[in-house]
Amino acid sequence: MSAALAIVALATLGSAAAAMLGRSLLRSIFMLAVSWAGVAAFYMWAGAQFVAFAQVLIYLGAISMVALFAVLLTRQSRDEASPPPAALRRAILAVVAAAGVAAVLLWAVAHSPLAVSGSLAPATSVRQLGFDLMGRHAAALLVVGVLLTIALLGAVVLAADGAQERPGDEP
Amino acid sequence: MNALQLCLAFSSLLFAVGLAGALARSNAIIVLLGLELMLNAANINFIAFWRFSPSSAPATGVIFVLFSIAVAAAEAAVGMALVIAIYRHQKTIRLPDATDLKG
Amino acid sequence: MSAGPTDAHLLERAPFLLRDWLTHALPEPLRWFANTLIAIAAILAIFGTLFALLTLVERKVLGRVQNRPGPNRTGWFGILQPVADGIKMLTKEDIVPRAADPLLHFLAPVALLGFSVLTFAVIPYGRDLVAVRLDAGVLYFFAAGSATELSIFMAGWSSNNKYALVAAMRALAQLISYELPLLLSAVPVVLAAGTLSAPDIVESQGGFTWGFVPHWHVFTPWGAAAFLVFFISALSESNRSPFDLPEAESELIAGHLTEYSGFKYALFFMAEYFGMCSLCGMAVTLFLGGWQAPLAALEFIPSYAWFALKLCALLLVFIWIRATLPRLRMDQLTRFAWKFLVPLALVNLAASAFWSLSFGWAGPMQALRWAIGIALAVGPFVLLGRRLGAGIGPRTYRYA
Amino acid sequence: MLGTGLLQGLAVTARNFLGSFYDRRRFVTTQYPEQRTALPEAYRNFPFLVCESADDPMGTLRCVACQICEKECPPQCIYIEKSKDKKPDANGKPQIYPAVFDIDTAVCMSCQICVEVCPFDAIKMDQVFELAATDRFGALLMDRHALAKPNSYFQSIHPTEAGEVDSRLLAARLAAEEKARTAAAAKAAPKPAAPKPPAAPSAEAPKPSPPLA
Repeated sequence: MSAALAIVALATLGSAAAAMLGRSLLRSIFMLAVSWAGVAAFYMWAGAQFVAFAQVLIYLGAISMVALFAVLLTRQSRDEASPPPAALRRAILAVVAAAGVAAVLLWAVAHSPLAVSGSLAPATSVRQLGFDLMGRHAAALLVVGVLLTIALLGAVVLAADGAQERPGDEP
Repeated sequence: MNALQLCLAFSSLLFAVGLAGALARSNAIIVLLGLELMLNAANINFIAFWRFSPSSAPATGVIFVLFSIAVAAAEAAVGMALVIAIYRHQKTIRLPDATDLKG
Repeated sequence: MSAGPTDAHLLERAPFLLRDWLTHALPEPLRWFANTLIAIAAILAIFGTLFALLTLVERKVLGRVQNRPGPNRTGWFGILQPVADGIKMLTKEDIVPRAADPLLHFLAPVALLGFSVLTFAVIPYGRDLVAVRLDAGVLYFFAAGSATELSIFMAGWSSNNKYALVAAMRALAQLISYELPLLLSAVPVVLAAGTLSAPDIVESQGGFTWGFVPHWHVFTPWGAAAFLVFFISALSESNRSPFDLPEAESELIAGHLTEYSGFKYALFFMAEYFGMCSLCGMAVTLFLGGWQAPLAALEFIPSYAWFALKLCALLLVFIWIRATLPRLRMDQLTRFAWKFLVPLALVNLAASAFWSLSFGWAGPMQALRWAIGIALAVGPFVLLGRRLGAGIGPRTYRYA
Repeated sequence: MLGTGLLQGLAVTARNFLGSFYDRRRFVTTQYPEQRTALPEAYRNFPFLVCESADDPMGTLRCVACQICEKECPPQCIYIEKSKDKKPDANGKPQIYPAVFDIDTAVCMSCQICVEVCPFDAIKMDQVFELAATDRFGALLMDRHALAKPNSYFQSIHPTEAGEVDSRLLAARLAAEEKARTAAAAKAAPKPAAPKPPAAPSAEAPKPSPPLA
């Protein structure tokens, strides 16, 4: 049980780290896709099948696609320019900060009295999930729907070409 | 260390990796994807707590993750649209270069 | 795989009997493992054979449509043509361009084939004949299907070839655009059946009205409209003509396959046909009653035969369409998805909600229900179709 | 309505699909190596040399090695060497004959100019198209033995043209014989009252007008 978790966690963390370190942007995105798939595998391990499928559908099917599209639309050169000293200093600072955060979090995790009940959560059926979404969480669902609609419209407005073709605007 | 703590450690490390990427890289797309990683780490926490400490509302953790994924999708869409808009004005997606408010 | 029906007659139980005869000697945990392996092997073998036959049938049908006989030299009526093609593919040199990304170049066909095979797991091939009985099977199907897009992009980008890259971008735009109507047209079925599990969706389509009209979803107004949207999106998702822009031979050589040769090319080909088969299988499951017989009197024929029959019929329609329609232009393709299919699917969602709500209507109300249902299905089609046709007409060329 | 055109198109393809099974006029494919369609009479590809009899092709070649075709050939695929001696032709007149007559079919462009310029109807276009060979150089270079084909073969592949040529040759031969006879008669008769034939009764071969001129 824990071994499976360890493998999944190592694969996820490894590919995430590789993605963050990589020079090639597109390779980074492919590594991130692996890492998201790893998170989906973690959900499967934890018995949340529905969430795992949703994770694959949205992260692998949509977000990585959008990211790839953004990369291709904003392509200047294959790799980033070599980091200037300022960037290197910032990277070191960032890693130190992240390590600090990780240390604090890990210390907290290790020293908190986490109440673990003996029984695992019962696997929720999709039907139950649907009733919950439409019942107790209907308002939240509505809000998320509105948020997604607005985000979609906003994205279209932002990404749409600002200089619309004016009449008589011959190239 | 029990299973819950393992899961939480996993999510903390993933969060740190995402944070390091978001802070260190200058490429706007990688920064956004680092943010996505951090969101994923949070989702892992939800699932871990849902899994190992059953509460009276059995599906709450799962539903929260679903909402979180939806928000992440919206964030990614808007973020990438912003990146493209910035690129159109500044011809670069390196964040240190995108310092002008007026494009 | 589950235990299998006990009260059905011999032919219906044949796959289970065969499986149990093969594994009955094994101890319990090993037996489960062996059963799973047998399910995987059976799926791979059956669909592998289907793929081989399909390549032949496709060429035969295309030939007949163009009034030629098609391949008929290797073996009786060309039956050995797939074997000859396979040998040719396997013995070709595998070329990797020097500037390519070798790892991703290798990984792309493998990942594509892997994800395409994964989608076969949840399709019910017959009564209780499903590899994995998942509670969220339909969602699983679409999740695994959507991951194939990434592989196609991987192939196009890692080749480091301009045609392949253009094809990859086209494939991305196309697959994202048609993923949406594909999902949205499956939602009404989920709404009507009240479940995301594929076998339960098939079960919900059992029974007959007046003894001869089966309760398949395609025989309801919203079902017909959703089936149309699903079918068109499936055509596009499997990169089939008239939506085969990513590998448009006339302009992009072979699209994302330009830099692939030999066995890797064969893998791509296989994955494409697997994707086609699994999408058709899902269409049969969602709309055409899965393994249900079309007439009560015909239920003596085993369920998996019905499924195979419907699957083959849909695949033939795919080929028929390929033989008929010319390729769309890229802007027409995306416009068709976003301005026609997506709104149609959304309206159709409302139509199916109405259909579910008006379930109890009887007598003259039943006629009203049908009238409103048909109006909700046909009306948007006509209106949207008129708007769609408005902009697509002949193009004026400024410099030509 | 949207889609009616698509349905029409589908109907057309379906009609073709079904039609190809019962309508032989629709289903026009010929299974080539086993079945062959008759070639159209005007079909031509590479030249051959006409001889009078299949038994002795080298002895009855019409070609007199005048080398006009060699000079006219645009891709220069013909190579001719004249013989040192003379052999009697079909009319019994001694003629030079080609000691070497090669055509490189890999170079020939099937323009038929050699046929048009030949004053002796000695070179004609063939219909053999299955010339594939594994040797690029030797196998496609045809010498006079390979090129010589009897007049009966010419009759069988281009009946109209061959009939025309034959009747012209026959008329020329008859005219020549007539001329010879009258010349002989004039010589035999002591009186020179008979009108003299306009052409000199020299030993020149009866020369037909060039074909297609």
